[in-house]
Amino acid sequence: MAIHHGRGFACINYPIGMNLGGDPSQALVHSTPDGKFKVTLSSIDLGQGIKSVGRQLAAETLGVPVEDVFVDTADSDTGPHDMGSFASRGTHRMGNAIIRAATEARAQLLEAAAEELEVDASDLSTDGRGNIHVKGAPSRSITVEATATAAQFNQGRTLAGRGIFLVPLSEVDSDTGEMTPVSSFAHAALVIDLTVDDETGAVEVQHINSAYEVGRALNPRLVEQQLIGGAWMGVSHALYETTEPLYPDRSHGPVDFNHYLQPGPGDSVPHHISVLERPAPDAPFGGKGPGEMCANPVLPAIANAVFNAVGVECDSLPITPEKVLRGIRANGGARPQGRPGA
Amino acid sequence: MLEVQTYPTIGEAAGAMDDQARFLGGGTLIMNRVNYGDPRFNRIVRTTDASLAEIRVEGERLEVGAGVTMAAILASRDLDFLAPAARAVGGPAIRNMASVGGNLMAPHPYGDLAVALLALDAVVRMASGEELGLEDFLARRNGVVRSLLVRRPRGDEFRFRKVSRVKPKGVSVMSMAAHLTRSAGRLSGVRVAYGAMASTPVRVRAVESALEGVSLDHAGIAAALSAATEGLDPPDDPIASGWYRREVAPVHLRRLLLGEDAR
Amino acid sequence: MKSPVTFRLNGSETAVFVDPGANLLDVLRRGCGDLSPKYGCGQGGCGACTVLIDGEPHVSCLVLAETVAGRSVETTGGLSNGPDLHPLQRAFIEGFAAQCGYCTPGMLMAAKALLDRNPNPTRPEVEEAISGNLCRCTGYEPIVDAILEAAKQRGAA
Amino acid sequence: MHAEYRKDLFADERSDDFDVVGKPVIRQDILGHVTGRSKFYDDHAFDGLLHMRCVRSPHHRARIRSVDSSAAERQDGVVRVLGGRDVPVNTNTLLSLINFGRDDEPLLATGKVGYVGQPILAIVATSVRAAQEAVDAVKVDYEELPHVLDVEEALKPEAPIVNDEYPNNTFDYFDTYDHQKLRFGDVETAFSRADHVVEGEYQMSPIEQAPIETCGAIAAPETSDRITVHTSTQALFFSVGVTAKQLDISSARLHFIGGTVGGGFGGKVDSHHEPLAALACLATGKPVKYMWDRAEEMQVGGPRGGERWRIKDGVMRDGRIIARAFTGFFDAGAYTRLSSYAVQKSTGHLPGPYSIPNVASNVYCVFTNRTPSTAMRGFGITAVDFAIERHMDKVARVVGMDPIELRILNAYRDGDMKAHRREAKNCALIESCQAVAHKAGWRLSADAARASSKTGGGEGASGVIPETVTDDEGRIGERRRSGLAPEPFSGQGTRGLLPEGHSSNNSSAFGNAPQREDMEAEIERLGFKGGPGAPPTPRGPVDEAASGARPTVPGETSRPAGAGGGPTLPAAYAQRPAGTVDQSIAQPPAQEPAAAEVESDSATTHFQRGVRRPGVSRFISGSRRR
Repeated sequence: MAIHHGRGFACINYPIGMNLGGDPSQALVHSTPDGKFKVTLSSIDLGQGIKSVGRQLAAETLGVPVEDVFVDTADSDTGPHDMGSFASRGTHRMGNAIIRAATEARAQLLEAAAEELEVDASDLSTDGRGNIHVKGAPSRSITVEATATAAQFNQGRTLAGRGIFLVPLSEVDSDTGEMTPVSSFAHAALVIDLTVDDETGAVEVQHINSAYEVGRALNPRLVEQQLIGGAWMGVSHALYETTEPLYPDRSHGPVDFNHYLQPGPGDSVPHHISVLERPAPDAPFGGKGPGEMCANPVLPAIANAVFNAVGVECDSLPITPEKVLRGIRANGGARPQGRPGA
Repeated sequence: MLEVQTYPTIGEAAGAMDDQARFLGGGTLIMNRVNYGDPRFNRIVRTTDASLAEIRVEGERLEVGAGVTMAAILASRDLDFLAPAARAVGGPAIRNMASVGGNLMAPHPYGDLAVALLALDAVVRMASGEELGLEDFLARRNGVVRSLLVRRPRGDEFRFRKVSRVKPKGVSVMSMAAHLTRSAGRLSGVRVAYGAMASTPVRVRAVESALEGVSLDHAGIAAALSAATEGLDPPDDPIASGWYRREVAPVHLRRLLLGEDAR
Repeated sequence: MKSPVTFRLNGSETAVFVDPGANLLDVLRRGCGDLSPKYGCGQGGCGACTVLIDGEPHVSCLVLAETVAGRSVETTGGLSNGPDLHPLQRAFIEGFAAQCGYCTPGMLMAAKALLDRNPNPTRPEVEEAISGNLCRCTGYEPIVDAILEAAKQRGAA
Repeated sequence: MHAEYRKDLFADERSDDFDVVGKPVIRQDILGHVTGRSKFYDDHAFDGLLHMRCVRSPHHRARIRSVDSSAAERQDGVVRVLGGRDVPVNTNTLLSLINFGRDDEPLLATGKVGYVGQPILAIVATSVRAAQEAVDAVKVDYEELPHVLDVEEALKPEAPIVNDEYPNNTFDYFDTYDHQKLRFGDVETAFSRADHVVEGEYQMSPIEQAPIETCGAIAAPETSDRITVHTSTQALFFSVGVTAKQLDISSARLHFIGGTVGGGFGGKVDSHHEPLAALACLATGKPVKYMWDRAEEMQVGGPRGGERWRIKDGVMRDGRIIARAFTGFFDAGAYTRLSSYAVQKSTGHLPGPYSIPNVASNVYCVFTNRTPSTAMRGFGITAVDFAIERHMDKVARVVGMDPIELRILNAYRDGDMKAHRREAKNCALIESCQAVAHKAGWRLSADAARASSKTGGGEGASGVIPETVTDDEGRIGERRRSGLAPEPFSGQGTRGLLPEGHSSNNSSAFGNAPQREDMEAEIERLGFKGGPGAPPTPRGPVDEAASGARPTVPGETSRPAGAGGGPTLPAAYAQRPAGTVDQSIAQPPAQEPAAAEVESDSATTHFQRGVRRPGVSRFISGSRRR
């Protein structure tokens, strides 16, 4: 009996937004008479946090406190059209639409404030705490609340904005595959440390070290949620999950969570993350969606680490103990490859 | 439509059973089927008989009511030897519901506690008062169980191990229990049982006889390991294939017998 | 035929009529209007419907509703005291321990059962306590951290 | 556990001076989640709610001789039994909303079934149990038919026809080919010149998205002759559009509410629950819920499809990959759903984040008699990334190189020409590799540690579209007619040659996106600093500096005459720091043009996206495609 340590690497890039574009998102922003802003969308929050990120993007763009902004989604009577929450397009497409809607609303906010302060709107700035002031003269200021009230009741002006973001549709060439698939890529590189029990084929992931390049972490905690949870799902895909254990044979398909295997809380793996930020020119504040790509490098990195540990090629997912054990048997025993990068 | 019948005593409940009825214990097996509209039954029979939840000392034996839950076993000092098996069943919520009686009825790959009870030569006391060996009961699995009768093993004679891919709660790749009784320093009258290696928990007689009269070390158990799956045709399921179960059974049997670290 | 069942729900006396074979989850949600426990499988496999019965966690989808007669049922709907959040709720908020939020009510009840019995759990004890509760979003780590943090906060209070 | 933020990297391209962006703001929805008050679709109570269960096929493929639901209809609690003939527009394909592909999937099967679990009838009853008992009482007489479950079996000429709309068992691309092609350079010639050829096959498993909340919808009558639909959809307007189309109803009568969803992971895009629940609501005038149980979620819900990938690399002994060919098979199951799209998405992703001068791929969307597969986290990419990164390790072993250094050597850099004929920009693969190596204590050579995404790319051959060999293998129906299974890159089929050149379209999305002038962002407030990361001026011409150096003119790439002697090393490769550079790794010489040369303007005039049927959707698109 022996437990073998293995180390494996993989790196990936991930296309952000619907392939080939042609997927618009719209956003509407408007102010209440007391200077609170509503962002109205048709995005879906599946847990990835578009309500929260959208709120931050709107607040930053408007220049108002985040607690004065609320995102309302998704009601087809009030929210304008959006393609949906998939293809890592939520932050990128909807984020851009929100920025545009908030930019328009901000321009009106500053116009309204300019009228009250009797200055030119281009001389005004926001402090992010609910005030609008003359650049270089913070004492000449008016609150966002007073501005909104004046706009509504004195000036007869809306503080509202419309935003749409549409990446133009790319065609595909039938003979060469020429296309403009997407406009930006997120990146990841990952090192997995694991052990393999050469008597049972059982694989235990010990550590994940990762570097994820996300353009900009618009909310670092939400990014971490995705990266930690996504890497967990990557481990799950690599070692556990299948709806058809004997694929392409359809028998023995699981119908409950006892038979559809996923790692439990006792299988949690310490995950050490570095976040890199190279802002994408067309992304909101440069941020690329981290939610989909985070699982992808884990699958090959685990397979590569299993090979490193015992010399078994695991080219078919999931890497069950049975597949590892069969590989060890076929090789006449474990064949440790030695620690890479040492 | 479904009908629920509740009786004050286990005897009356047993009398109400037929092939269109299911006896509801902790609910973990039957309510699942109810929720999925299982057309094979249209009646649920249950009892409020408090004696089913009792754990009593009866001479040399402990009587464990069929309604005693896994959580109640874990809370009982008298049944501490069953704690590893009881803890192997489900998560905390399931253990608050799942009962001893239900575990005997649980289909593959469930029934980890029954594996332990089988190795401990437990006796099933039916609602009628009739007693029969657990092995005989598992072969037929009919009737309503009142309680289990089990003797406390001595010292470190009893071993239980569950092999699962998900931690800390997961379904069995296999579970194994061994009652390693000794005579003059050598194993004698050993009982070994497996779960998830057949359609029900089973005793492994080939292993038991190979352990007769040997010492509990690598050399002594070699023959037993060779016979680890003799007479068994382990099932395929989404957790593992029969091939895999057969291949790793000797490894886990050795780890169980010699007390090696679990993986 | 429906039958009446009386029990305490989050401390209040409650009476409902239940269908034969109805599970507690359906009765809480449809009969009592407490939508905090969630349906995830109806098989007892996900823990999204976890509630406490007499202080102990149960998967309510597998509880025959009439068996809670005279007992006390607690759900996440009753976890906070008005605007005053339970330490677990605060820890889940501050620890970013929820994403889609669907497993959260069940997870909180499993955690509450643990902390009520064991105010200073170890990490493995927390993992064990939530082992019947699946989360597909977080990878569990932030949830375990939040429960440990709540225990710490409660000890400090 | 908190991440480490490498603010030192790309600091010259980024301003971090914000009030809200980049801050760990508490989630807007979290209080609802921890109090159990967040309203998921099933958290809306209706008096008299009806429930729906489906009669489902027990066979992989069968003809339905007859359906007898008379006993079911008489059962207690049964309100309505719906079949395919009750659905105004029963057949649909999800991507008809973007005008891609033919309508091929019935909402409720009539006449035949193509997979185990396919719905035939939808029964509406006063309780789940009553609906389930009625399902059990329906008698369906099936004639079982031969079926096919393996993607490559399905491609055999004699394979049973899975999907009548696509009798070739593959999705039709451009009304021309039975697969999506990618051709960049000349892989065959490069293979013959490579020091090593490394091949591998990789198999992805079908995977369930497994959101804890199962898919579903509740449709209820609204006061103003409309229907309110509470839904778990991931794409609100896809679901609106599909419902409007299949029920032949104005979208003005549909009020869809969602947005708070208990996990999706791609499994809630298919939009089958909304039209069925809305149909039942229209038919009964009552609120109706259609919610999958967990068993349906796992075996009837579309999974991540099984994908099979083959990779063949031509590698020089120093680790430079000079050619890479892919053959990919997407297991679509019985109907298209989104697999046709995934094939094109994966094609645009090839050959992974590497600059390889010769790339070719044939990717098939294959129909088999299994549950139709659909989107999942990483859709179209996860499986091929698994294949590529497994393969990279094999290449590293063959050439005896550190796996990370091999990646850095071949990594794409700003300005490199990608196989889909657009320049790479905003690259960060090298830095990601370096960062994780540092973190994990994985030692890299000094050259690998010094490499940068920002330098060395796009120069010489690596910034140019190479002369490209094309072919017309795999025309639709060819396999059935010829009796031959596909054999990609066999050299058969009419071959053509496209000249070397520059990308015809290098504009970034930002540069020419059709946002109107009054809907522009204020770039200066978005946190970009100078350097290659800065976005171009809105609506202005593309800043060439922003997308890396322009490639040199094609004539500068020297082309050797003989096959034996290696060509002169292009300058760009010399600037790539990692590894020792072999002198024989550049562009292979072009092959003589074949007889039938493809017209030189084909790259711009032959663009199209698969099968087009303008106007099939009453909603959303129709006119989006030309």
